[in-house]
Amino acid sequence: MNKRVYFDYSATTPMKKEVLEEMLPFFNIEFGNPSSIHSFGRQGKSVLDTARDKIAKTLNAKSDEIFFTGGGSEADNWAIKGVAFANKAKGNHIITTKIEHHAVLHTCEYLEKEGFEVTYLDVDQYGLVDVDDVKNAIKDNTILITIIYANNEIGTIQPIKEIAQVSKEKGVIFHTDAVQAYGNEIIDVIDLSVDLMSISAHKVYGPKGVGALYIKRGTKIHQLIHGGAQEKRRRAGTENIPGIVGFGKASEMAYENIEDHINKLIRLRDKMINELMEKIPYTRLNGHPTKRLPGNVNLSFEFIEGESLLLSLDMVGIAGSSGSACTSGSLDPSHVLMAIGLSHEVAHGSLRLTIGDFTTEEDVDYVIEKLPPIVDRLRQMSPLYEK
Amino acid sequence: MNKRVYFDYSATTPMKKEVLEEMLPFFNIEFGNPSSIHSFGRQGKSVLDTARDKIAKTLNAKSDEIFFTGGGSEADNWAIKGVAFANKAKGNHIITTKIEHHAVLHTCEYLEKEGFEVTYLDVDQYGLVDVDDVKNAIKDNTILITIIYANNEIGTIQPIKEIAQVSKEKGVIFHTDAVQAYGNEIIDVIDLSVDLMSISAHKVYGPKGVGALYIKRGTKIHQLIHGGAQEKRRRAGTENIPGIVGFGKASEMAYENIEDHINKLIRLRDKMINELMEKIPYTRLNGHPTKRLPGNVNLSFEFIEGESLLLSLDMVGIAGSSGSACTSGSLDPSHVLMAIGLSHEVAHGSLRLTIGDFTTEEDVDYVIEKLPPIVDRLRQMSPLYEK
Amino acid sequence: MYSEKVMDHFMNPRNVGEIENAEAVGQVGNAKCGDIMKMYLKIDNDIITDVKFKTFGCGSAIATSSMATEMIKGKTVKEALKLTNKAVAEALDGLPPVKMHCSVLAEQAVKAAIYNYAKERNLVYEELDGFDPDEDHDHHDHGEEE
Amino acid sequence: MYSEKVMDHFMNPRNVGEIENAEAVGQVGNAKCGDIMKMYLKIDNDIITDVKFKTFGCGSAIATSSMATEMIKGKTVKEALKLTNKAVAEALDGLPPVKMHCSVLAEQAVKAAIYNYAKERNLVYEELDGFDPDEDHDHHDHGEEE
Ligand SMILES: Cc1ncc(COP(=O)(O)O)c(C=O)c1O
Ligand SMILES: Cc1ncc(COP(=O)(O)O)c(C=O)c1O
Ligand code: FES
Ligand code: FES
Repeated sequence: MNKRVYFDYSATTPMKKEVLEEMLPFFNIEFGNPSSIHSFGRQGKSVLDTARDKIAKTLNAKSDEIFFTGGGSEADNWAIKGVAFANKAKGNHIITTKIEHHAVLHTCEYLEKEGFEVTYLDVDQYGLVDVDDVKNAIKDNTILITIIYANNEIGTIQPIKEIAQVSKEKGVIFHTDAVQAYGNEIIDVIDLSVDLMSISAHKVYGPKGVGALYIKRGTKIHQLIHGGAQEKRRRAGTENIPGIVGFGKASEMAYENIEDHINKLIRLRDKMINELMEKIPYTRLNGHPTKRLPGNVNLSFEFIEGESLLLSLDMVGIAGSSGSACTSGSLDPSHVLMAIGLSHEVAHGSLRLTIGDFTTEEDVDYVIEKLPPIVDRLRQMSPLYEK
Repeated sequence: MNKRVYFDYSATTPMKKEVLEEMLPFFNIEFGNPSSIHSFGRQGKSVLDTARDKIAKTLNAKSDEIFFTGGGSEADNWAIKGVAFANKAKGNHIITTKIEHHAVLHTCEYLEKEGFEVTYLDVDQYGLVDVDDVKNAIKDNTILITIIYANNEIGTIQPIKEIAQVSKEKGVIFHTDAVQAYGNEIIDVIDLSVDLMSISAHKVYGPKGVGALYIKRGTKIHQLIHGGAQEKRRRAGTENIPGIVGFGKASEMAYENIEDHINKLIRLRDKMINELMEKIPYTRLNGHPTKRLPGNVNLSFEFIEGESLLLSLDMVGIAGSSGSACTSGSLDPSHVLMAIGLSHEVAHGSLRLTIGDFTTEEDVDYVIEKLPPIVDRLRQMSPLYEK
Repeated sequence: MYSEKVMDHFMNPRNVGEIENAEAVGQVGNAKCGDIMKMYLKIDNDIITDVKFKTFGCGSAIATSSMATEMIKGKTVKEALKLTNKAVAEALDGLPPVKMHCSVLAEQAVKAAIYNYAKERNLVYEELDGFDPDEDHDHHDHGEEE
Repeated sequence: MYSEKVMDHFMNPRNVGEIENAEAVGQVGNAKCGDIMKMYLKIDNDIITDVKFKTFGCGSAIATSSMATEMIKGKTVKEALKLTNKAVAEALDGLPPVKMHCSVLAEQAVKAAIYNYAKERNLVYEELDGFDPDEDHDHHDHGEEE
């Protein structure tokens, strides 16, 4: 394979070289445990605080409201289980949607087995939650609302501010999984008025295995990982200093020129959507046309199946992802595509191509050139396709 | 400060350069998400499996019994909460000791608040658990025994095999926190017959923020972090590939010449213990004289307090740690030192110096030279000391 | 993840297409599950003289269809019925464990075509005892997401 | 973590020692909590002409003892009683928040010595109103471990 173009930034991003450079000294030179008193450890402490400050700044949060975790999934689990168990005397009802990431969905399903009651809200054809549905779902025993900020598959961005407002009015704790939105949206936790927010470093050109949970002061939540007194006693474990330093740097860089980043991605995204839809018949755009992540392209090509599409793309060096069950060997296609009303057949033929900072116009042109004949070839093989 | 010698290997270790080298390509070249189908991701998958194999081999475990986590604390939390919640229909009683790491202790205390009953076993003056005490503590509703393999403060190594045997006879699940033992003991999970074992990379010259839980096939345990299907659906979150690769390499290296490593450390340890005890009156060795971690020196110097000792050592470039409350600003000195029967005063004057792979004979001699006058100087200032 | 042979049969599938007036036509799987395999057999004097397929499904489904058609071409009907999914997978130098069920699909498609052929002609093949063309092939559950 | 001044007073503490037949001797803290501070004041005509201390405690406890002795030397008893832990901490260019309570110990030690002095002599200082030499200084709870 000669050319390799990466269109899977929503899955994970390559680390920026500036991020790696900042991390390097902390692996084996300034390696001390920040809980230690000696000079090897003291350095660790202040760099942790610097990273925390940087991230807090990007969210307009206070530094002491940012808690580092081992990734976005841990942050989601912590937020949801932590609030559920800490508030169970008050109630046992949780509201979420049908299009959450599995880190939220499976956590909610687990809590159902542990005696909690969960409402999974429907979304419309674009993947949007109706604020009135949220309002109507709130009951006396509702303790938590958790709604994904921007969907990882179809890219739809929810009216988080309006939902948080409803939540606040009813005195219910509100969490949002902002793993995809972070670095791709301007986020202000004060303006939004959210109580909890999950983010993850590897989606913003930082290291894998590091995330954070924003916890607004005063939010009642249990720990998920008990032990040492790290993270102000709220998340135990020797701090992953290089990882946290990298996350700090990556966050800072992500928000330095966020408008430029967003504008560039939107332009490439819309070019790709428009040209591919023009060139390939029987194609549908999944997600909202404008309320969507700047780098998200999600298309369904009728009559073909996602894995064979991905494989074919991989053969010409294009890396994408799909909502097809066959990708994963599971029976059902993506729960998100089902929730926006796609038939199984159409859902199986979906393709997600996500754009990021290293994507060039040339890369986009390459996809626009290569994809149509691939779709056509697979359609020719399909028993469902009648020319 | 000119000379800097590190005697805090039990807190954390510097990463070996071979480990860093193996990790580097995975930050921004082979950075794909291993769950992806394309070539950026596929590479990730096989390196994960290689790392898993390497670690399994060091424990005589099967590869599919090793599950990566975000550190030792997460592994402990997972083991304990996971077994507790998964087996609560069977019983609610857990047995542990008074000298566990906080990741175990605080998790058990949390479970007490959630309706579980926990027995905290005493230890003898050396920090050893009595196997008969374990046997006698087992009740009909006992579902889990969790006992630290080698203590992080005083280094005492427990008769894990005997305890696991008792556990097995009674059909109780057995977990051991082997975070300190790993890389410093020859460990064979089959021979020991343990069900669950926690380990952590940064204690064996690997990266921070990566750990693993060994889960024997068939062990009934819930997930701690729900979400994606990573780690055979048992621990969600995009895999920290560089970290896991580093952990694999570090584990392999740790066990390549484990006997040499152990012998070298024991020799330096015993030299340090013997000479310091000879030179400094009113000194006591904490922990067992022989059943102890090869690199652990833990001494109490009467009449002085730990933080001032650490600070003084830091001034001459020696990095150690202490079980004194004043180190941390907390009221009570280390629960471990209390459990082996030290008075508060003596516990406050304890010093832990831990030796590792980069420690030289010269470093040890340096400590033997510098420590006695420091202790003497502080004693001269102490109102408790009568010459 | 896939062997070179699988990739070859996926990228250059043999015998794609339809056969008009084929003696035997069979279809298995369903689009809901993400895979449909349709096979056309030209049978002349008990000999399979031509085969074609159309497949909606993953790479492994396409490769196993292609391989299966090659393996039965020129064989007698009885011989074709002996084709197992394992043999197809082996001929492709193996399949990943989660993808073994796609090869079952190929075995079933051949059987389904011959089942229809036999039914129309009132022929009985003991190899088809207990074969139900509408039975779902097994599906593993291995979802990952990012 | 500590300022240079704290480290200076910790490494080169002023006025360490005991004063035989000191007019005022006070001890606060207890070994259980990890800190004891003992102060000896030589008082001549209401003037503190000499001060010495002995401390069992953390670096900050030693540094604040040292600074406190310097600050009250040559002062009148009344002036010494005005010494606050804040003033001591400030004179040391600040202390980490978790270590502020160690400076409280230094203030208390001075007060305890003068309290004993006053008691023996039946003197009354309004600055000592409500002062209880046996009261524990406050302790924060910030344990970390590795
Ligand atoms: C015995 C023991 N258990 C658990 C841990 C926690 O491991 P980690 O710091 O990787 O979370 C440590 C060290 O911190 C330890 O020494
Ligand atoms: C929306 C969303 N939430 C949560 C996660 C989980 O984050 P992580 O992989 O860091 O655990 C992801 C990505 O994996 C995501 O896209
Ligand atoms: S046909 Fe469904 S996974 Fe291959
Ligand atoms: S004297 Fe206790 S912490 Fe300073």
